[in-house]
Amino acid sequence: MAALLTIKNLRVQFGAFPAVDGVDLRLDAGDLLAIVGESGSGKSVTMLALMGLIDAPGRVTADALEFQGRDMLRMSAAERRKIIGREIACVFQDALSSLNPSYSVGFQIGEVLRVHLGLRGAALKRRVIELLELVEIPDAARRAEAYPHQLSGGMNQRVMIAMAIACGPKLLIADEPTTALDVTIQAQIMALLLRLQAEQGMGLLLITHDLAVVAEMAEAAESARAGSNQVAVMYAGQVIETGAAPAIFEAPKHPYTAALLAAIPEHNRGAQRLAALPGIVPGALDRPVGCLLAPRCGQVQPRCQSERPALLTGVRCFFPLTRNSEHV
Amino acid sequence: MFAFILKRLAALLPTLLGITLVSFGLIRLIPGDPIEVMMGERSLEPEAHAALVKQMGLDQSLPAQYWDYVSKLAQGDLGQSLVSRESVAKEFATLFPATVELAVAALLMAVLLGLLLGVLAGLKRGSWLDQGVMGVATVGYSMPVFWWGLILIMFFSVQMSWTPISGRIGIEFEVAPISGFMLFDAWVSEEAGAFRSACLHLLLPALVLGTSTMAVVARMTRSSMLEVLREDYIRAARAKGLSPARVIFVHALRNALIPVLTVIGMQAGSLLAGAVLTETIFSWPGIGKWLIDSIARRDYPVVQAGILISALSFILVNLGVDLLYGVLNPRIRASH
Amino acid sequence: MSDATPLVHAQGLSRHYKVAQGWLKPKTTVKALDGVSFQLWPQRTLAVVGESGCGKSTLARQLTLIEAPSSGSLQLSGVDVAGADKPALKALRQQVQMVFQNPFASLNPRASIGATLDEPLSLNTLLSPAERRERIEALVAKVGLRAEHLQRYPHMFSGGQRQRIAIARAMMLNPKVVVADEPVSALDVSIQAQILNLFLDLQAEFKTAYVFISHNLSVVEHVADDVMVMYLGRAVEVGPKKTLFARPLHPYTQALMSATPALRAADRRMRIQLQGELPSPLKPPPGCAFHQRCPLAQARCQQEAPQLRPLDGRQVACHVVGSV
Amino acid sequence: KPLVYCADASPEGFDPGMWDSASTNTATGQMFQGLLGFKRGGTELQPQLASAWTISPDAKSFTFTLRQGVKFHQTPYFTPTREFNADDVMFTFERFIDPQHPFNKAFPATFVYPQNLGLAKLLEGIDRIDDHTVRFRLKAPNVTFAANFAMAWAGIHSAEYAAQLLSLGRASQINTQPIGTGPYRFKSYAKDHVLRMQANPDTWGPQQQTEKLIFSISREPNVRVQKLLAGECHITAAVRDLDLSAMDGRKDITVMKTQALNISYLAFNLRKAPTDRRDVREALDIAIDRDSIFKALFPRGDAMQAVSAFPPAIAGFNKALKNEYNPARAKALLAKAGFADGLELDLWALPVARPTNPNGQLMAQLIQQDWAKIGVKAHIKTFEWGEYLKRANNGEHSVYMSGWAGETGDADEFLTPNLSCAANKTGIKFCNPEFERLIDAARASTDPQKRVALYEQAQEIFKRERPWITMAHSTVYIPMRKDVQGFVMAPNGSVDFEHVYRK
Amino acid sequence: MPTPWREFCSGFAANRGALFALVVFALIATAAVLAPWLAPYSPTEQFRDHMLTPPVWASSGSTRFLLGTDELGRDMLSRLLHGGRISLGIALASVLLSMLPGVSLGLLAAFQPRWLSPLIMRVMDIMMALPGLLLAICVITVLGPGLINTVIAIAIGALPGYTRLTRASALAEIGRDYVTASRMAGASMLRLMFITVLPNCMAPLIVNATLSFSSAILETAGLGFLGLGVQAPLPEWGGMLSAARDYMLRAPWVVTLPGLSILITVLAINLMGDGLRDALDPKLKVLH
Ligand SMILES: Nc1ncnc2c1ncn2[C@@H]1O[C@H](COP(=O)(O)OP(=O)(O)OP(=O)(O)O)[C@@H](O)[C@H]1O
Ligand SMILES: Nc1ncnc2c1ncn2[C@@H]1O[C@H](COP(=O)(O)OP(=O)(O)OP(=O)(O)O)[C@@H](O)[C@H]1O
Ligand SMILES: [Mg+2]
Ligand SMILES: [Mg+2]
Repeated sequence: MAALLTIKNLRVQFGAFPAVDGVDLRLDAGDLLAIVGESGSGKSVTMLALMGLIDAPGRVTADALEFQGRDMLRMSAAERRKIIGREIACVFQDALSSLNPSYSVGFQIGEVLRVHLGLRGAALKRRVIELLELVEIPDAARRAEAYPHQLSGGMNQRVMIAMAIACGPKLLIADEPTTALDVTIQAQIMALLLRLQAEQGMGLLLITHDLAVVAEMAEAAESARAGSNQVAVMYAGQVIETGAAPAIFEAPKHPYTAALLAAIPEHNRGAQRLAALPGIVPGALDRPVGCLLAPRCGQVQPRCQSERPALLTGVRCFFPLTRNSEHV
Repeated sequence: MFAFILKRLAALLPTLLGITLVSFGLIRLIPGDPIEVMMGERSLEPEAHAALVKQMGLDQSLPAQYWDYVSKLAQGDLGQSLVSRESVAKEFATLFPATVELAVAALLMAVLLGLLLGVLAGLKRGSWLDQGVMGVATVGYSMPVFWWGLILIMFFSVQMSWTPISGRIGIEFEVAPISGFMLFDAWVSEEAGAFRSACLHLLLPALVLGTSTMAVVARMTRSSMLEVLREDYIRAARAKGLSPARVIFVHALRNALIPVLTVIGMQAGSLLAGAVLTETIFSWPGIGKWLIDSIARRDYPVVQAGILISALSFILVNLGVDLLYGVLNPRIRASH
Repeated sequence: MSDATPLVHAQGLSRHYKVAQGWLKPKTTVKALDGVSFQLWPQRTLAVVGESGCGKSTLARQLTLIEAPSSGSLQLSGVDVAGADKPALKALRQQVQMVFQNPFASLNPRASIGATLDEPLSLNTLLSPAERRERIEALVAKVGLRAEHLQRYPHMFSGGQRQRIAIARAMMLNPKVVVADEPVSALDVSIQAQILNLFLDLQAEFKTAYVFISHNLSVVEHVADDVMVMYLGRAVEVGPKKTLFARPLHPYTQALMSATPALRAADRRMRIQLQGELPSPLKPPPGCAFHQRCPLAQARCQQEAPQLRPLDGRQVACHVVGSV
Repeated sequence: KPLVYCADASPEGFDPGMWDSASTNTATGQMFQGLLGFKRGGTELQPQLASAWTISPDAKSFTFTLRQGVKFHQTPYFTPTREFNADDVMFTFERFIDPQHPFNKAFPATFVYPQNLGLAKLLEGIDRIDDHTVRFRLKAPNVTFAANFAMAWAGIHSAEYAAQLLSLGRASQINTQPIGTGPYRFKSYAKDHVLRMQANPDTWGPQQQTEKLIFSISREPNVRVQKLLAGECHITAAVRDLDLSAMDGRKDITVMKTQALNISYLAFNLRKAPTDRRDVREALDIAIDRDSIFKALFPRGDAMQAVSAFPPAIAGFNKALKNEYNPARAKALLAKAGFADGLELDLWALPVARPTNPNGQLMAQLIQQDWAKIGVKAHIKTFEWGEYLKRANNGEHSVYMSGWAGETGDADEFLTPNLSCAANKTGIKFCNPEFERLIDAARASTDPQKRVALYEQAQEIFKRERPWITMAHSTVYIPMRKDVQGFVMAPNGSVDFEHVYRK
Repeated sequence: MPTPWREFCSGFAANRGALFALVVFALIATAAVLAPWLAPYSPTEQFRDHMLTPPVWASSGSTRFLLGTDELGRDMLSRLLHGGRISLGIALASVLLSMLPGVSLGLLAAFQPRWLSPLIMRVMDIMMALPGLLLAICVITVLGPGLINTVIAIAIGALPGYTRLTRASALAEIGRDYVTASRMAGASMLRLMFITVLPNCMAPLIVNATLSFSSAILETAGLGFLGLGVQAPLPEWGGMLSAARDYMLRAPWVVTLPGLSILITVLAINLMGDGLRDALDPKLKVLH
């Protein structure tokens, strides 16, 4: 079976700064792929590149950027627009700012249906309400008339999800869909996403910086259906480790993944101090020559300072951790 | 909505009262009295002077005069010109439409052109078109009105004879003053060519008056457009697979218009008052020049009424803009 | 001051805001903070948790004397704030300092770091510029920055560094209490860990007491000695961390804990999914504010707001728990 | 063909008695007629609505025989039922002198010129002798009084129209919708824009060839010039010296010019030191280089240097008088007056432009320069017009610029309003008993020869005392398109379109 | 180490147009300041034999008067140079005169929301609603025409803009945590107003100042054009233009040169304003 989405060696440059630097990803239909990484690691840019939403100064190159076997990069803009929003849909981080403040949410959901499915009139209206009900919005008919500012953050996120699943997409990209929400609401939204994924058999690309969310999602997804759950950890524009959840949390191979996990207070229960990763993510101007993590890495070796490791067997490190070396 | 308008109007009352006070006080701060100005170098017997002062009601105390003014105003009476002995309202009736017509024509021209140019420039950011439009806009914004007017007259009217030099309509047309708006009156009149003539007469003054507004609107539209295009919801709209045209016209433009509207409101208000120079250059029979004369002649009621009406138009235009805001921006509509 | 007086003693602290609701509607009151009581002892950390809008920041503003509470009493080191005169207030102010959530808004963008750090000293102490400088440099070193950073301006620093600066500023006057309003929620995990460490280090060194506001339970669990869970302006459960985390009693606390995602399967509690959203503070439901979302709600909850009562080593505001 | 006149200002109203500005008079002058008129192009009186008039030998009573068969205008707002008669004359003049007149009660108006003239005080009474005879009795003898009846303000209203307005409660309409007997009748007016008149078909004189007379109002002088050049108007209000160059070499334009009955001067404050000293005044006068001032202000060279208090065209002008430019003697005079070290004074520059003084600031600077040469330091000051007049009347100045324009061509018109003791209310102006006696006598005399002699004598006193630095009499230019026929310029500045037409 | 100043400079320098405008403006300003030394003649000296001499490039021009002479034989170049002095001086003075009280009132209004703020803002509303040029004319009629009164008249018109702008940006800043932090450090209200908050409101204010600087030049010229501004013989550009209108056909340079001077100066300032805006805050919107 051909992969739903294949990304090979994706690079996105903003001037001299490689925001995404050779990313390889693969997602099969019905599967969950979670991209995790700290702020600025290039998660959102990867997704935007895939949707063809990186504008001029930014440059996108890739060996392959295929959706259902069709190369998205070599498509005309019009062709790509037929896929985007219909077969690939996405949910953004801040739902309130991603909804146009000037139009009712019903209009904005309906717009997708109109443009992609040619729905009109009463059928359109019915479908909009159906969708709102699908995402568990109470009193859907009335809420369809509401403007984004009249709804809470959680409601808006549901609207975004309704809009995303409106045309029955094959691939749903969720870029930090719950970061702006409270935990109780976050739990609701995550459950909703998983339910919809299972019902509609979508591939789900989940972008987040919260490892715990990924872990929970993976577990919940596992129990819901048979698809596999992959995790890709990004750091400074590169995927530094991929693997299946929950294995990756139990035995991280890359020192960065390990450090991230270690920094989570939950991991340190009882410890006075957290095992913090020193320093910060390198910015546009101070990327090291060698391994991007070298300046912060606890296991750094001379080789790491001068050479960049490649992504081999799911880890981009010259000296991957073995199970024993965890928590040294 | 209606209640909202009423409420807003009521909230205007203190401001209006303040304006009456300022205009009343300001003109009376000016030394000299209307009678002296009227008499010029002729000298007048003190008794005759006193009699005239009394006749004009200027012998009363200032608070009494103010009270008189305001209480008449409350009944909709703007008073009577000390100089022409006409009711001020009647004088305005012929002059005010002229200024309004000029200002509205200028505004329309400026807004349509400014929006168009601004949107184009915003979409083609950095292109020669953008730079050209912004260059023209900056020049237009920097142009001294009176000089610009003189240049246009010299070229179009004097050298090329394409446009008339001054006035509102060719003198050969006897258009009945139905509304006071020459374009309308000329249009409903039977006379062939009257409308064309009125348009031609309006063209240059409106252009001159509208130039800086156009520049401002174009610049504002461009920057607002750029700002909106950076918004998350534009990215989201594109991610829905909408066509660029739809993204721009349905999603971007409407939001970009909101700040532009404020600017247009401010401009519209100041156009009425800013028409003075244009009216001077083109001998346009509007209120601006008349008010300046009235200040010189110490025609208190006229100046008071003129300032009040200008201020009121400013306020009302901005109120209108606020309401339009609500139409464009549901966030504000909800709070009404 | 003896050890017997708490640093902070709040009793029935309330803060109500009047809000206009548009042109024609009458003003309504938002009970942003509604009768919260607690005590804070030296070198202890009280963590305040709750969802957005539950009044955490409002509480912080009362504690740091930025606002005066609408009702209730607040004592700092045994001194009643309401009764204090100006000089006394000034002295009290120095005892309570604050670290803000957003490191990008809490530093004056037009002032150099040196100037920002100098301000509390120059306004409140009689130290000479050289002495102040010395003190600043010492503290800056403690928070992990270098003296040369003092000439720089906030925008040249990363979020984590800014938060260090903000902490340094709060510590500058040796306060007895530092109120930290979500100091790490805007930071990445790796940076968050650094900052949490810094907090703990400084507490050990300066014996400061913290009021640590957060919505992240795992962070709270790490730093807190005591925990106060808030819902819609009220405390629903207050108690020592250990007790609370070991066995949360209030249904809201339970829901909060179960909703918090956990890395390890072992840590995951039974999933209690709350229905609906936080009610609007403009129109709080009658009775217990939580009753509409509460899995245990009973008829009584709809009429009567529960008061905090001691139960099982902590205080809980619920009619239902413990009564069955 | 319609005739379009580029007027320089809006008429202030259409009741001739209420207004006294040239532009208003030009408008009302086409529609109203007085008992007397000026002969075209001159200042000589001729019969108009009065077919004959007599002055009593004591110069105190004026009797007019009214013309018969004169009809008032018929317009959409008024249809006359009777012809012009003594009632109309009585109504017109009683309004000026009787504040209690019913019409004045209904429409209280300010009659600028009559008020200023003190008409009510001058007149002993007006007698309606019969339907066609009216007599005016003066309190004091005054031969020059007759000229008043030819002035614009004395245009005769229809008493019938006034009665109709009064009964309709619309008295103020007399000022907006005029009814007169003139060759043109009112059609419509849009303020600051256009005034339209139509030939009066019922005129008692010959019919007008111009059916439509249109005043296009353009207040900017160069706009008027451009409109004339573009053919948007056919004749324009007087233009300035410097506007004429635009018309040089234009074949389609004719420029008419005439010497005007006007003067510009600088008046001294006769109360305040140092200008209360005659020697100082003379010194300041003869220190001025008039030639260079004229070169700068009147480059075409048509303006005339003023020597006396009125222009030479007026009977009684003393030809023996001369201006002098002699800085050396000026210095000596100053020294004699005790100002050997020079002195300082305020020189007020005229804030408005006029034909006789188109640029007060410029004139002030030139004079300042000239005075500096004799050690007089002048501070140029100016105020907004109303303020300028008020302060000047209060005597805050040392020297201020002023001017006067006559209408009747009589010397008295220049002398009495400006140089008589009556005009000197605040004591800063000229009041000389000898001079006063001479002009009083001249006013009372019906003998032209005797009047000339008296005026010549008076002017000598004027020149000796030098209350003024006399400056200029201007030339008036009226340009028009070649096809305009029958236009005659009047020395008093009035513009008359009777029998003017386009070929 | 990039200080804010250096960063601002490099931001400004990135805008070519603004940089060019800065150079032009610097030249104009220098010429204006040095006018007494640069100008070949006194601006009021009349060469009666050389009235309306065309500029040197015209066929009948003379090298004695590089830009020709005006209707009274005064040297145009000298008058333009001195005119720049007056125009720029008035503009600068009026900007200062409106900015200082305007900003203070705005800050007060922002810091005293209870009763002072509505009072100040109502008064500003009134001033705003009064038609600008008419207000200036009234003020000048009251005070009498002249240099200083022109400054006052223009400043009064510009004042509410500053107050509103300052209040709006100060209100936005007051809500920020750093102000709270400063307050907690014990800063007095004056300190908060002028040391903590004001510097952070400067960006829009500076941009507004450049814009009002350029509009002050235009307004001065407009008043001069109506004969109400600076009084002759002082060579103010608008007044020169107004006086020269009569010679427009015969001697176009007497109209063109002052007009161009105004245009170029205002244009340079506006371009600089654009540059400033971009350099100070790329997100700042176009004002007005
Ligand atoms: N349009 C752009 N121009 C220049 N740089 C950009 C642009 N968009 C993103 N970047 C840079 O690319 C890098 C990756 O950004 P990205 O938004 O993908 O991060 P992220 O992983 O999604 O972070 P976050 O968790 O904060 O959303 C960042 O350093 C960002 O500054
Ligand atoms: N100045 C104010 N005027 C009116 N209402 C206010 C004001 N400040 C806060 N509130 C309201 O009080 C409630 C509590 O606000 P607060 O900021 O304390 O919440 P919070 O718990 O800090 O939330 P978050 O987690 O989002 O920071 C909110 O509903 C808020 O809208
Ligand atoms: Mg992102
Ligand atoms: Mg908060």
